[in-house]
Amino acid sequence: MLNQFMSYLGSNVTPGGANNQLWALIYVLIIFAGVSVAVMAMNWFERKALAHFQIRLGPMRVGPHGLLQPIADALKLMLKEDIIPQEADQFVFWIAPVIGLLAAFTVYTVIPFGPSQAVSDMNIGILFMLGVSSLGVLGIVVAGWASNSHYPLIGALRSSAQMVSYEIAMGLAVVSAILMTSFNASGTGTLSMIGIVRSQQQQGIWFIFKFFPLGLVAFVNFVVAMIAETNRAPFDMAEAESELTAGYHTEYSGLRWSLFMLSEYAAMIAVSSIAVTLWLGGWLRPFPNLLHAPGWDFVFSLFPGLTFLGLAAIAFIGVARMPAHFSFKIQRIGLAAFAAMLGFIALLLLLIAIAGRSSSSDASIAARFREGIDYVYWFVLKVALFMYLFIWLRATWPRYRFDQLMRIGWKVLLPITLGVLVLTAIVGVIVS
Amino acid sequence: MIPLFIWALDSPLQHPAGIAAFLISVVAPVNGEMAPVATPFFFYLLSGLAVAGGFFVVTRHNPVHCALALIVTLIAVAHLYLMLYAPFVAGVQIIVYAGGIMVLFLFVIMLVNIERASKDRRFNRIWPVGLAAACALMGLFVSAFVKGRGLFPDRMIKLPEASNTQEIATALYGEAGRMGQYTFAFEIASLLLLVAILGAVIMTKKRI
Amino acid sequence: MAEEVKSPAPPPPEGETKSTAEKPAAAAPPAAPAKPAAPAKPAGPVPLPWTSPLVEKYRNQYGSAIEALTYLGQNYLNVDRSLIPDLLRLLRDQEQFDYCVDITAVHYPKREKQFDVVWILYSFPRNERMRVKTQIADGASITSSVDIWATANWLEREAYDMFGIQFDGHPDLKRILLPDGWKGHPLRKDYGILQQDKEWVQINLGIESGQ
Amino acid sequence: MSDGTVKETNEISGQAPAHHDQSHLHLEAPEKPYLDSNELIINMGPQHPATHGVLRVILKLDGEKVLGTECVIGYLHRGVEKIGENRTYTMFNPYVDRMDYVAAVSNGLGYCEAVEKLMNVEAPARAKYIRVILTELNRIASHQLWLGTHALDIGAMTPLFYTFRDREEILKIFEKYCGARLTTHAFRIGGCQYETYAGFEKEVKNFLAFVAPKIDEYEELLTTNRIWLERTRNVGVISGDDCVALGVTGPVLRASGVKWDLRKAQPYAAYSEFDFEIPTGENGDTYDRYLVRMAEMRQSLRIIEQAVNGIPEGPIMGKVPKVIKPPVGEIYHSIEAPKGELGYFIVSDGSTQPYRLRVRPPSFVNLQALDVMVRGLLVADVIAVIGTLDIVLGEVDR
Repeated sequence: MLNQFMSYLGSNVTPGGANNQLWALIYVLIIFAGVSVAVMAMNWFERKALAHFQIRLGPMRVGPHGLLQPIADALKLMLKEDIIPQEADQFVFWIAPVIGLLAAFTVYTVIPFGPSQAVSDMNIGILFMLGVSSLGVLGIVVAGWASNSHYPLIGALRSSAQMVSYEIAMGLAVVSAILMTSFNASGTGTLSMIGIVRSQQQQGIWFIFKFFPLGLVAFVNFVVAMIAETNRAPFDMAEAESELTAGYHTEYSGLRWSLFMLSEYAAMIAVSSIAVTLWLGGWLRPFPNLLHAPGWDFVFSLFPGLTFLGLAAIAFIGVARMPAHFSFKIQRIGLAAFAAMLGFIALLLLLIAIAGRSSSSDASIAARFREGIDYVYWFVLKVALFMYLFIWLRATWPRYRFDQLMRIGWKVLLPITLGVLVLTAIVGVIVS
Repeated sequence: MIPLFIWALDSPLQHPAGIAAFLISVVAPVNGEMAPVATPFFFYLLSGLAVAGGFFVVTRHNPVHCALALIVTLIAVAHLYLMLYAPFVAGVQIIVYAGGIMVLFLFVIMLVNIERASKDRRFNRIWPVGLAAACALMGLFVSAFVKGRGLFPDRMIKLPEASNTQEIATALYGEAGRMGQYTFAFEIASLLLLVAILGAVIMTKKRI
Repeated sequence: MAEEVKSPAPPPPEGETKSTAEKPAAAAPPAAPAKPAAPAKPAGPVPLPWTSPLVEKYRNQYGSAIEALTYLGQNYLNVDRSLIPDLLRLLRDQEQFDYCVDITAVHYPKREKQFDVVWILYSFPRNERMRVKTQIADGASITSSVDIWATANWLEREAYDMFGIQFDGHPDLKRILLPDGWKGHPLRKDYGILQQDKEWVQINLGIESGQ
Repeated sequence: MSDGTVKETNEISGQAPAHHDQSHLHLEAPEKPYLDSNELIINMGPQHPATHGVLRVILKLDGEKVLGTECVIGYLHRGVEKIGENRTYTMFNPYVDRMDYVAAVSNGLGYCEAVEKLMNVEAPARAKYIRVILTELNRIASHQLWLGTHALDIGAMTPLFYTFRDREEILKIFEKYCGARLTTHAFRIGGCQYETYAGFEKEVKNFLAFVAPKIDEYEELLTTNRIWLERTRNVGVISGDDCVALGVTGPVLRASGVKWDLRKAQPYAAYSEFDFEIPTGENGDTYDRYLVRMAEMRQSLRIIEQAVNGIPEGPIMGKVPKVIKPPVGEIYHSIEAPKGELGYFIVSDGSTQPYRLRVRPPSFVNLQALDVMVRGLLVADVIAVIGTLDIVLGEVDR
């Protein structure tokens, strides 16, 4: 077993590719835990960011600056009474959130956080992602139906129509990105997620800038479709609270409801990961081909540490700005500890970066570690920007009406993505 | 859902395996060769799921339950494709059937009056006809099973899975200016679908 | 005493002199015991006859069934119940009173014709307000004006809800503010609040009294 | 009235039986096909996030298309008119604040002026100016609250917080003036009870300077926002003639192109002395109503500015006896409340209590137009139209 580990660590492939079930399981567990934590962090960040958009403070009571709020929420939801309406279809009501959650989490098996930082590198990776994420709608539809209530039913109907329509635009946008992978020497493209990023590396360009503005248009279309696909504002028809109270999950409460929330946020992160992988170079740092001297590698590898250092500094400023009242003492200590933790992580990352640099020529453990951190850092950073985009849109825009949503999907996005696909093919053939 | 979960843990590149496969592989020494693990086990598991799903489709009174059972069947079949080293077909099966068509099915089922449909008797007078058809189909399958390899000798070759997608593309579209084996049929099918789409639009739209 | 003038007994179709002669006899006796202090009050403004081309026109048409008065600069017509739909329609069509501001009622339990029904009208082109009033007895009905002003729908429903006045030809005359099973019409003067309250509490809460 | 208008009116009223017939709310298809598509009957409210209180709307839907509506109201009925008959004129004064509780000052103004008119007295000039300032401030506050909730109904969360932040400044002025923020009871019959506090004028002027850019800020978020335009344009269209026939008043009427404002048409308080415009719309859709209300806020700022600059010195209470005892008679007086024409019809029998006190609530009458406005639209539009009517259930139900 140890041999397996070592052989895998020595290899340059994913655990799936290395035929290493144990390592794959560990990866899956890491990803599950990581995504759950990310969802909690996202929850906190969304509430805080939204609050500051809206000139309020957001959660401030549970922990310093509400840092423990997601944990408190999760506890509350777990302890809440779980109500199943008497008229509901018990079995389907029970299984609906599970379907949504499974679909949302299964997608993560093919998301490449780095060239070997993925559970597996399927050769139909992107197809698998689209397929599994399209199963997520089943959870919503079935939940709305099983509630046996009018608002959830309308929410479910809206949701199914919306997802089926936007999936087409989304798929076509994805196809145009896949098409771009094939404009290389061998002339064959790839459906593998890792292969797509590698192809961007080889061609020396993120696909968002390829055949400007074709890549950009496809990317924008994909982003619109992905917001619709995840039922987020301004396309949050399925759970429009001012119209349908809570849409498809009106009748849900407690843990089951929190599963829906979990899967919604997990799906948001998943689709953002697709966008990052397909158009924004996945794990690649900016300018990997232009600035590729070892010196530049070192400079860019300092970013993770510096980011954490910045966060720690913000937290320390927060400590300093806390009121000097004695009732804030515990909060103060807590925030200071949090800041110290962030600072410690920052130091660790910086140390690794420096250690990895000194022996960057050979494949020492430190260098491999540094590389892995870099990959994951750039990937997560790009995804985090998308998360901010989601929040920003939610804070700024009103909600579309259902017919307008469908009109945009069918009459705007679909023709544009089709056109982009055809143009990409033509331009690609002419250029290559 | 179980097959999905298994798939989550697995790398279809080498073999469709999951928790069970993992347990087996921990117990048994892994040989260097990339051989599928516990193939019969998963084959029977998936086949059983597919058959059970099909059984529920025809027996459940509630149309939504039927649809859910059908989804289980479709996913199980997708996994069978995977075991046959046809990942592209499996992916398309899930996207198109489980993710697209079944959602539309559910959409329609929700719009209609389920109360009445579920009260009707499932097995009405034409059940002998159905039984006869099922028996005939069964006979066909049995004969194919008995004749076995003799029927499809050239299809038992193990194809390289990694290039599965490319081979489908070659068969459909051809390569280097040469028409593929099924290009014509493929184009005809897409034309038919286009006509069907237009027809559906015209039939539903009151004013164009 | 101004009340007789304000809410006179309905004048008979012919003979205005007769109606004015009857007025004190008809309305004063019930009103007197209610407010014995009323005659001693300092003299406030009293309603004066209202003269205008509009009034002349309709007085010529309908004679003494119309009584036009003005009080504190606000004009109103006291009309016989039988004129109601026609006169309102004429007011809208010929005199441009195109906006029905309000329809309400006043209850005078001591009178023979217990209810004043009041239409408050406004004319956008003339920038002028007027009121039309008529008297009806308890249980008597009056023609609905929903097909003259669509707004009358809810206003009449409210008058029905609160006073129990029947509007003939109303498309859906049912209670609007109170629950369907409510007993009585609360804005009538003889409606006992406490009694109703007690009854509801006893039935619904099973206790003696909510007070 | 021209023939065309008459016909139009008849057409509306001709529809009325169908609207309010109970039977239309039942599924009437005599023979259902085997798999019929359901007509949903949805009960929106009384507890629903977007019905602004306890309005209950029964929607009959074909898919999401609205085939008909029926409003069920009265959940907040408190018998204000009956209370009025059992309280003295003075005692009843605070009760009117509880009707349209977001525009309590307007309610008080209408009531006080109606009783004053009935008693044939007049408030002094300074009191009238104070009344105008506070009423217009309240109009801005009411419109701000409307804007925030309306935007929230359409899905824009953020304007709500902006408007509430700025409305707070108005409430602070109210609080300093009379001690209450919402149900102010600011005016008395015959004038005002309280003299303005020290620095009142300065604070009001500061507020004017503060809020003008804020109104621009709201407009920046919404006026040219594409989604906002799509959600509000051509939604809930009602023509001017329909408005008149349905008795709809206030910004809804003006957005349909009828230039009518009681402050101009029949000026009360000190409104005849100020220079301001009546903003109107053209299409009578939700977007025009939004624009009209935004413009009204700016006009209110103009009025307040003139009033603060020209506020005269003098007494604030007219010659009113200690015991309010109007002579026998009846009066109807109405003012332009933020929601429309707010009228008081008071019958006095010469005693200290009104013999009959009728309130003509603008929200109640405006709400009647909901059915006409939402037919054929989608569920989401019903929410937008309820929002754009700017109803307050306290006033609808009284």
